[in-house]
Amino acid sequence: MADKKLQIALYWGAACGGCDVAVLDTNEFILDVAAVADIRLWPIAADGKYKDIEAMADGELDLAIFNGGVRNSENEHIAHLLRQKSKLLVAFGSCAYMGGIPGLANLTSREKILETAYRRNPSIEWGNRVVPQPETKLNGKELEIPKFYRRVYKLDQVVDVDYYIPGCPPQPDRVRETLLAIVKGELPPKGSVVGAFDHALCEDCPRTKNEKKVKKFYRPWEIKADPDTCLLEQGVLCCGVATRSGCGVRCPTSGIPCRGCYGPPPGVTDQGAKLASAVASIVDSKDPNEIEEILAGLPDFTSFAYRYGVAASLLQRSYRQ
Amino acid sequence: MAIRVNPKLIDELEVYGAEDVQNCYHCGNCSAVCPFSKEPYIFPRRPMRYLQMGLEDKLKGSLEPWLCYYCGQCSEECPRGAEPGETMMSLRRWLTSKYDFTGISRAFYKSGKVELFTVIGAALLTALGFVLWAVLRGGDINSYDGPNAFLPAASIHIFDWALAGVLLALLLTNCGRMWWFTLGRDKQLRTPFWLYLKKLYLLPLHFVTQKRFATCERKRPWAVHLALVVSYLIMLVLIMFFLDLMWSGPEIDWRVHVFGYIATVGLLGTTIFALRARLKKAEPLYAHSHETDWIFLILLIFAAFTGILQHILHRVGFDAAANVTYIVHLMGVVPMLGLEVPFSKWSHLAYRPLAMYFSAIRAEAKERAEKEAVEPTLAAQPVA
Amino acid sequence: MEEQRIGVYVCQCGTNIAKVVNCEEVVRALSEQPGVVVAKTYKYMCSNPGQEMIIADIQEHGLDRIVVAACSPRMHEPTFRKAIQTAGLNPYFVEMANIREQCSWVHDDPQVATDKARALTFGALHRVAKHEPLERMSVEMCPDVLVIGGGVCGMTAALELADGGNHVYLVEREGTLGGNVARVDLTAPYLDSARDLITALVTRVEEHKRIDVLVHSQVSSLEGFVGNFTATVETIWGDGASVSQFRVGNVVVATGYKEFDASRVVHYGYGKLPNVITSFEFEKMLRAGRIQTKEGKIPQYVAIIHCVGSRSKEFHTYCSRVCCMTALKYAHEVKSAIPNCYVSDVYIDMHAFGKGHEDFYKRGSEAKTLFLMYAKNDHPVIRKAGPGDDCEMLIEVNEKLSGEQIEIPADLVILMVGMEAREDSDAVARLVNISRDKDGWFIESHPKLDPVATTTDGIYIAGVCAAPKDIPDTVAQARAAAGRILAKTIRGSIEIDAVFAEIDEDKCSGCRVCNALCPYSAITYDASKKKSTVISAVCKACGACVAACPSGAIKARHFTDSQIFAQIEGVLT
Amino acid sequence: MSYEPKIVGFLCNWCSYTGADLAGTSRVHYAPNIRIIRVMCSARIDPTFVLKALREGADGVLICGCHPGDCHYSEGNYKMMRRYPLLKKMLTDFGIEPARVRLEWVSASEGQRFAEVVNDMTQRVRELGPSPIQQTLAQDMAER
Repeated sequence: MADKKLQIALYWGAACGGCDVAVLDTNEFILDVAAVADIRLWPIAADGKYKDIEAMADGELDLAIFNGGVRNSENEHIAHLLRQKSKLLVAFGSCAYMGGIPGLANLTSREKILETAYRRNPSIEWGNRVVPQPETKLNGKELEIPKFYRRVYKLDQVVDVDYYIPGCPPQPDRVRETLLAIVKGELPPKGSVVGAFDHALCEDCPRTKNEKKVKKFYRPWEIKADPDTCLLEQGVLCCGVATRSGCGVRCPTSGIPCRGCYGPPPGVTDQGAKLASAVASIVDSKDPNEIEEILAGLPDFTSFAYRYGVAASLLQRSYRQ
Repeated sequence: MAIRVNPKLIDELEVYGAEDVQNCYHCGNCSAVCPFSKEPYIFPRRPMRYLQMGLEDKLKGSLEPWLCYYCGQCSEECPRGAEPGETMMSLRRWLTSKYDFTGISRAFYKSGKVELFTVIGAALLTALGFVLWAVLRGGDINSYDGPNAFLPAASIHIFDWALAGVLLALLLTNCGRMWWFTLGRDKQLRTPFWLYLKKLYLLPLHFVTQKRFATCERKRPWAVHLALVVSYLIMLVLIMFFLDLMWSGPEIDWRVHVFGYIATVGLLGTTIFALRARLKKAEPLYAHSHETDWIFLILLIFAAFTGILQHILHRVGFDAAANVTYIVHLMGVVPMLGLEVPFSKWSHLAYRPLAMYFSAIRAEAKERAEKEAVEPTLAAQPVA
Repeated sequence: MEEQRIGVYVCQCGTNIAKVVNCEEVVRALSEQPGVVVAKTYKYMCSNPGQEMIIADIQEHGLDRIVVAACSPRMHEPTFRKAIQTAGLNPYFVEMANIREQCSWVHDDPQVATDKARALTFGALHRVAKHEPLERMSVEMCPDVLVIGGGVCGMTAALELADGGNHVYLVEREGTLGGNVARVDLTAPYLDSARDLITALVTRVEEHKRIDVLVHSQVSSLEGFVGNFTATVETIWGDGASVSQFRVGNVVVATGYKEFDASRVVHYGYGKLPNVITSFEFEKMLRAGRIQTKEGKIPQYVAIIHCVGSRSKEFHTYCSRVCCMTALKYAHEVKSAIPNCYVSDVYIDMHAFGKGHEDFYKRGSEAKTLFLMYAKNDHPVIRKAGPGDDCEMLIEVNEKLSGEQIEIPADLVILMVGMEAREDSDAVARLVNISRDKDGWFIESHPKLDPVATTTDGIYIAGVCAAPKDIPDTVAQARAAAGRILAKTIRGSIEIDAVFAEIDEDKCSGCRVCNALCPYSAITYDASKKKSTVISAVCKACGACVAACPSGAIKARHFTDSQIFAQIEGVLT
Repeated sequence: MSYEPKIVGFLCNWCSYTGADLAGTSRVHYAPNIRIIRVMCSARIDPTFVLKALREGADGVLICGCHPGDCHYSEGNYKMMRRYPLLKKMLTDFGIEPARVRLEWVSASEGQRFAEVVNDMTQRVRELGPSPIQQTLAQDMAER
């Protein structure tokens, strides 16, 4: 392996590009990577055509890093392609791992998304408000664009995934460590979450924790939270309790509640449901009406608790007719 | 305005026979079993409460004690042995003493000895008076009737009427006071005169028939009481109006004979029955006997017995003995009528029917007042 | 994982199950499932032949897990656990499907019932596959006992325990033993002397070689769990203080009560009218042997007002239970001391529930105590009488039994002050990890079936600290608590059920969501490690913390997520 | 065959499960659609269980615990009482009729009531129709 350069592909599915930036944020390390590896595909940074990948032999790639969820047929096509051509496929970042922010769209429907994006959005200025179709006839020719799926999938709902690196985006340090481990062949068991810890965020959070009893919930801007005390016990919904650590406690140390981007800690099946269970359990009331009142202080709880994890949740999507 | 509680009243009532009223804890069983207790006259519980608390004015204005015939069911049902029946009885005694303005009644009830000595005194005075009078006017001890009669019927008749007049005056005064306590002084109660007329029929009705008493579950006390009342009435009528017919020899009118014997049998029968029952404490009604009860009963039996005895003696020809017996008879009758009717137990023959009469008036007056109070509000209701 | 070898046994329960459920069909469906080695149906699985059949199959076929589809597990789970244990399996490797109480007895369509029985048995099958072997634990039980409070209750409990052979530390805050009863003259309804009662107790307690009495002392901390508490007691001697520490296995809390502060009820004029006094002040008079007004006069009218601070919306809604009889006792004592005195007893209801109480009430009536009833929230008002009155004060009250607005003459008014939780009850509750109700009384484990135990193992409550009660009830509770402790300490150790929650220290993030959820305070937080731990001896396995643990660090033994998930999958196949 | 809903019941051991057993011993018949899963206390019921049951094909989920104030573990049921509104809110956001999930207090002595609750729940879920979850997920897969 030492004499042969690693063959690497990076790809983005339904993503914001932040993950690619995170890779670049490893700074000079990326040059070390470049020294030991050939980057065969990286749409955001390097040239490379799908057909080059298609032309590869199966398993020719050593590592494919896929960020972003699977939103359309193109995403899925490349996911299959990379799976086929690569020895290792890594779901990189929260979107590939859990569906991520784009996965929030699963709480609505494809029709509504298209309606909003192409017809109702106030910034739409062109006249005919056409909703793009997968197949269009133009001047007698058939044009195809990728099919926009009914929902977002996380990567492993589409293809077999070897490793997961959570984070929105994954922390550059974790990325470096992970890539090094892969280069050195120090690989954890298949299916592992790498670049993160096996405990929840609170363990690394410097804020002081006390017994929790909450009489009122606040949005972050509604309260001047004590900087040294656990946000949740001050009534600010912080997802840290039900979120895997690994990010370096970036948000809570900056006074912002954790948003849960690293996904659930091991042993938790459904991040949002678990967060609901924990948060509701510490409500300090035995009166059904008061409980309702206190919980009303958590508007849009579902989107908050599943900010990154709708596609990865037990229910995966909305079933509204 | 708050009414002052008088914890001492209950002690005062003890001499009238209310010995167990403090035991009452107001479960209300007594009022529930009583066939007479209904709005607005709830008893025995309410008067018992007034008594416990010493609300003298409330008690004085109560008609409830007179509405009770002492069947004794309340006392049997009482879980605490508070003797509600006896309490009502003692309240009647107490009320009698309150209606009486002379204070004699009070003295009698407070002490059996006083009554006894007064009765004996009156008896002796009676004897002395009649004997003196007979002797002075030269009456023949051996002559029972006719012009030389030891005690001529016509004179006795006059005496009867005189005595009746005095008694009636006393009794009516007391009845007037009863009216004042129970109806007259109640400023809130509006009792138009026609209401008194409308209910007037109740007086003779209850007096003669005792029909309320018949409502009690136990019928025997009512029968006995009715027999006594009827006998007494017959005797009263005979004496007051037909005394002279009762007097002389074999030519006595047969009707007087028949009624006289019936009344005598009735009086003797009922009083002996009552005496036996009181001795044996046969029924709740007879279980507690106040001194006044004994004196009254004994006087009644005495009068009835001596009355029939002098008649028999005269009929069999022992006129001298008949005359002596007659004096003895008067020694019983005069205190019995002169003392018992206005001042003691026998006064209830007036108070009870009066109470029923008053209670009916009061109830209707109250009902009318309530109706009047309700009607304007009804009229003020908005029409939907 | 090694291939599992599961045996499935479908009970017919005579015809109880079989007449509705087609047991053969259930067996057939189950026998086709992976992992199922044996599937059988039998007339009575719980009978000896039934159990022996399972035992024989385990040995013959090497079964490692058993499903019994039969009656409710509440009925026969222990039976089958024992049976498979006899066969050498861990007792927790059996799971029951309730196809009698929750199937054959409530449905009559054979097809539907059979389908449901199959689904329930599938649930059990999936679940049992996830079962783990569990072992029961044994914890040492220290026989020594800490009794907090040196009143009648504490002393009785201490004596009972010490007589039973246990060493007792009796901690009393005041300088002397006796508590509130030591302030009382006679006791109702038999009019025994409270002084004699207390003297006898104190003498025995002080002379008992197995009782350490610590007066002027307070428990400052109690650490550990049932059988293994460490108590720290601070004792104050004049201006000095000392601290002692000892190990105890159980604790009896007998901290009693304090009397209601009568000055809080303004319309009684307590503190303003000199001859309005509280029941405890009157007890003092009785103990001194002289009933008189502040001016030294013998009262002609004495009034007693009940429910001062009790049974009212403003103060306490509960009944203090002893005041009615105490008031009757006062009536009695007044009448015997001053025969011509009139006693009015102003009450809401007469609560004469106990032995001898109704008779005592009747005796009060017979002695002409004037009982006057007021409505719960329509209190009497006391004012000074005028110069023309033959009394000092007048009590105005809306008397319920007569319906009259009355005024009662009084020279001396005794306020029957109720019982109140002590102001330190909150601190005591926190100290021993028990809870208080809305009135501040300590909460028992079960109000009817377990009145002296608490939700914290090893902590017992007795006497008035749990709710107002009289001396006989208090003594009964003290002895009950002592009896409970003696029964537990006699074995020297306690066995702990294998089913409890446990925290995976590696996964615990120390977020402390679980800490306040445990009703038994079984969860402790180690501040240095920043981890929470479940004291398994204290845990009762409700699973509240498990469901709430947001990092999935707490496992409910025998009710794990994966077991329940498996059962869900099973019943829905 | 007409649609018969599948209902998963999570019942606390001390009150509701015993209540369900009592319905059995009293022979109170009720709809057969419920599949009961025993937990020690309603406080053990994680909203995840409910989602899991729905995901696995349940058309409704019934949660039963001791009446408030009567919990065997003194306050466990209050924890479920607190989780329930949030769970319903989440279900609504996921487009699932909240009526598919129901929390009821059933004591050990309320066998009759348990039967009534199950009958009522079954009827309501029957009216709601089959849960859309499995079918929708299958349609999603078919589209790809």
